[in-house]
Amino acid sequence: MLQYLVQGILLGGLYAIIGIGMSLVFGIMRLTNLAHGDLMILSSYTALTFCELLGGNLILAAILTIITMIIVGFFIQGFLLNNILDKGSEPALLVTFGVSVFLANLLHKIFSADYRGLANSLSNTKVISTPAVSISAMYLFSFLVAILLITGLHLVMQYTNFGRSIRATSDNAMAASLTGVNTKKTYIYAMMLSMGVTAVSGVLIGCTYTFNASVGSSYLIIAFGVVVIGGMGSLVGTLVGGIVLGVAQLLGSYFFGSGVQMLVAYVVLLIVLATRPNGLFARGARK
Amino acid sequence: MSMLEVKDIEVYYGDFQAINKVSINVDKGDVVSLIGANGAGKSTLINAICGINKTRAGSVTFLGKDITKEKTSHIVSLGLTSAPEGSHCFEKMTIQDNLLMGAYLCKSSAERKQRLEEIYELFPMLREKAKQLATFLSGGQRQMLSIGRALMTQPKLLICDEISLGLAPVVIKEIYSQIEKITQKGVTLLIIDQDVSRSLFHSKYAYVMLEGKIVMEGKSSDMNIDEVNDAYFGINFSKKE
Amino acid sequence: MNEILNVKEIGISFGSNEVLKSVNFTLYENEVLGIIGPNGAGKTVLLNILCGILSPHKGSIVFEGKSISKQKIAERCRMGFGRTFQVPRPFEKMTVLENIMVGSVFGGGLSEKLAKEKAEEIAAFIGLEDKLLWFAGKLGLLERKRLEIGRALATAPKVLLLDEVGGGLTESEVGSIIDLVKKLKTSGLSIIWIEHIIRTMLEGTDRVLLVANGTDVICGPPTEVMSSRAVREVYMGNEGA
Amino acid sequence: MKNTTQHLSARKFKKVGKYSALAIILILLATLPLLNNSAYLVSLVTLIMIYMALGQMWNLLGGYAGLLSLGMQAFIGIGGYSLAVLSVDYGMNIFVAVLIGGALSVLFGLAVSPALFKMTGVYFAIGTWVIAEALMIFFSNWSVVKYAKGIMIKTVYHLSGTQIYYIAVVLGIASVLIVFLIMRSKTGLSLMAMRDNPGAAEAMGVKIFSTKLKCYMIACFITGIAGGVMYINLANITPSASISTQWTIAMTFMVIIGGIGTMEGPIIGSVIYVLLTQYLYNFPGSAMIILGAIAVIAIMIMPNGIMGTIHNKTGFEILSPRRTLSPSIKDILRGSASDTNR
Repeated sequence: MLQYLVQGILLGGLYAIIGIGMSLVFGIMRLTNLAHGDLMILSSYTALTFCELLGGNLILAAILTIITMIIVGFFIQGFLLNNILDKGSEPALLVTFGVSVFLANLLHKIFSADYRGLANSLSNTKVISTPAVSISAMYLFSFLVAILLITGLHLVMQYTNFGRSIRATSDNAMAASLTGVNTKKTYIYAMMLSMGVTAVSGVLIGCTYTFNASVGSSYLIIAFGVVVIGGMGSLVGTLVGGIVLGVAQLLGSYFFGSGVQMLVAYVVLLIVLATRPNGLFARGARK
Repeated sequence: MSMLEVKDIEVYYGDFQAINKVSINVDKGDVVSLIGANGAGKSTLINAICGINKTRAGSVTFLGKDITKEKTSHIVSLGLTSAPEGSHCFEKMTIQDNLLMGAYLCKSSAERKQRLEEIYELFPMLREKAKQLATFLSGGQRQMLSIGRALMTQPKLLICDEISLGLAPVVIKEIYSQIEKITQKGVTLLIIDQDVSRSLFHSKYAYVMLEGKIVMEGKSSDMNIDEVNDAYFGINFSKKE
Repeated sequence: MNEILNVKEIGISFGSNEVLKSVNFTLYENEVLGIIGPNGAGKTVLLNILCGILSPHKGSIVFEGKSISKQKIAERCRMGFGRTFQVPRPFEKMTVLENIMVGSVFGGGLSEKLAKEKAEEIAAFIGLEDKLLWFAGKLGLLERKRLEIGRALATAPKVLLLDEVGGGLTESEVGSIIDLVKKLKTSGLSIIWIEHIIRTMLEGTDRVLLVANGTDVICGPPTEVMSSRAVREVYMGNEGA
Repeated sequence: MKNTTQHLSARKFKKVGKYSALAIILILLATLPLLNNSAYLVSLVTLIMIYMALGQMWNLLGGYAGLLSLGMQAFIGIGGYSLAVLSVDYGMNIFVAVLIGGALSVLFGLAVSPALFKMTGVYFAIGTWVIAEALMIFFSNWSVVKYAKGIMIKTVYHLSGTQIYYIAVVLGIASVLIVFLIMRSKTGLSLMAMRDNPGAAEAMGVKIFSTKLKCYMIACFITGIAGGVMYINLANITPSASISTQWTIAMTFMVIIGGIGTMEGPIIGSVIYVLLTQYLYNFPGSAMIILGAIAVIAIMIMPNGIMGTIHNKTGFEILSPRRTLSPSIKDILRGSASDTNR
């Protein structure tokens, strides 16, 4: 039981990273990126490819993946979404859905349906190994990365000119443009940032679990769940959301068996969706 | 010297013409007021000047440059911005962050701080509430924040939209007293107000708008308040009485 | 005259912004009550409260002797509140006939057949009978405003709420809207009419209510209210009075 | 006067043309297996008909009621499994089993609706999807449906392609007819109003919530039945294939390409979708990539879809929900037109 609880909390960190990218995009342009899960798996595969090309240098591969995904973010926002956002939220949502279908199947075609993984030393190392609790170094590492990312992003958002411009644009785009912010460009930056974080989550997922082209959609649900539970657009909320989902999943596994662990997580998500659609921590939303 | 020259611009919402061949002129160092009832098209005109609304015809020239088709962010960098009515504050940001946003285009953090100090001197109330979220401000405080934020961009020409909207007379008086200080700093002002006599009193030149057109203009001191009333409402109602 | 609607101490705030503090007024049967007030005074908010889109934080609304504070939008419509929107909101991909039928079927509670006859009758009344089969999206502004009134009429209202039906129209078009409202009054409706075009208020209403600073300032016959000191103060500022 | 009568006769002519075209299509559909002995064509039209039913229902929700659902695959699964379990394990007649599948879909829809209808917009979309995924996991762990390994539906083996074809045609036409009848009813009037401007519709007395719920129930029922018919055709069901986002992708694609919020959209969309996937069958693995790309490009350049774009330009409709004028006002209008002409 303790084992499941601790592991659930640590898994929550990984889930939080998956959620951050989605939360950023939603926070600033009120758009749910339905391709988020597939973009994450795209980064897992990108890391895998770089890793193979570089003869197993995972750290360099991870850095190259982050750069690649930031460029991908630039193209997605600059050439697709910026042109459709003016036409309302529904067309943009459907575009991301189309991108999701496109990407998932493209990856399937290139890499086949075989499950792959990113070889690394951390996942086989145990940091704690007692009869009651045994913790993989990978889980702990992911959790630390999550804390670092959230803290870092929080500082950037609160205290830099760039962070302020993102918050301002998401608050009131017209007023932001009157202070000299180019809102379309800000959207591009936000998407690039989101994709950079997504690349990190893709690498971590690749190191923790095996993946194939079709698992993207289940990670989308996790990302969405994290964001909904934590409250759309809130960074700290994302960590809480991740932990709630992670713990729900692993306690589900403890009580009902591993086959239905996701079912429990989904039910928790549905309850939150139905009762607190603005997230558990939403301060009385306006409007 | 003419700072802003708007010539025959037309703005449409779909098929509906909101602005019909409007021309105005703002000279450097002046305070110009734009008067008109609700729905006359004042805000639409301002948004067209700032590049938020697209114009279908006509031209906008600022400091000799044609800015008709420019992006808002570029127009702001040239030194023209507007302080939108107070409901356009960044609700979820603190007062200080709201103001710092105004200095977005300023790259030096030391200078940002200095500008912030200047605004706090102008509106001491904002310093008191610096760490509070904008959403908790009252109407008058929002108006001051909006003006303060716009001043942070260090504009050469500042447009104040609906400056007295829904405010109590005492607050309006306070805002106008700050406006005078702003002009002393060399900022040219275009003020939009529904409060006719006050805007005439505080401005050098005035335009009256009705239904998307300029129906009257002239030196504020020469304008007769009854004539302005008639133009404002589009009837001869002073004579009817 | 019998009271049809009684509004007492209605107040509402958005965040810390108290838009309406305490508004009181009575509407009598078969009366046209005009509501004026500066931009941002909360006139449209008041209308939204009356038809159930917003719920007030305090105060009571009594309609035909019964409190209706708890009724939702659609229910109030069926009880007898018809309204128009400031910016017309036609169902663009439906024909004029169908637009009006939505009102007569759901608001008026008629069968399709009777609803169609009623819709045709109303179309003739508002002067759109030759455009019954046009898609509403193809209509011009004046026609949209007429359709807006037509749809509200189709819900068989006892109280009709008009939100700036004259805004954005030309002088002669405003005249035709005034005639239309006069025609409505003779058919026995009680009407609340928000408008900033003062002419419509003078010519088209029985009484005028001035709303400013979140309260009802003065209410009475139109010429009396228009020439009152209160109106001059609100619109022209203290110096003008 | 002349103009008006010409206009009217042209209208009448158009109407006659439209009805005869519809009649020809119906006769063709009824006699296709007799006229043409190509099993391929018959199976193609079978698929088109089933997909048409799915598309119509998705459009009823997403196009009219403002309920963008990404989880209708749950009902395909319920429909398919009702057929499989009831007919294979309990020896029930397959048609009864399919109908019960529709009924169970409605019950499931009702059961989740209190939670679901608290969500709006994208929350609703994802909420429906999560419910479908949860149902998929549940089925994969449920003994009654033989866990994840699925069921061979042996009870439908004896049906010939032609028989399945007729079942599908009945389903396809019924789904179009149902949507058509809804659109011509009071509910249709409120649905179109809600599609164009929900706020104004509510202010005119339309009960938004109950109308949405009504649509959702109808869509659950027909989608459940379509799921049953789909698995009469496929004859082998597993949780991951039946409750799969592939169905949602198909439904969304059809409606977006064909034209969201139009009755003809899903019809055109289903033809395009089936033909395209059949054609792309020759490029294994690439079909969905191309489909995804087409969808993205289509939304970028033509957000209203084929029918929506045509309709915006010309006002052309095949299945018109339009109300006609009553004869009395026609006379008056004709009278006034002739008056002015004189």
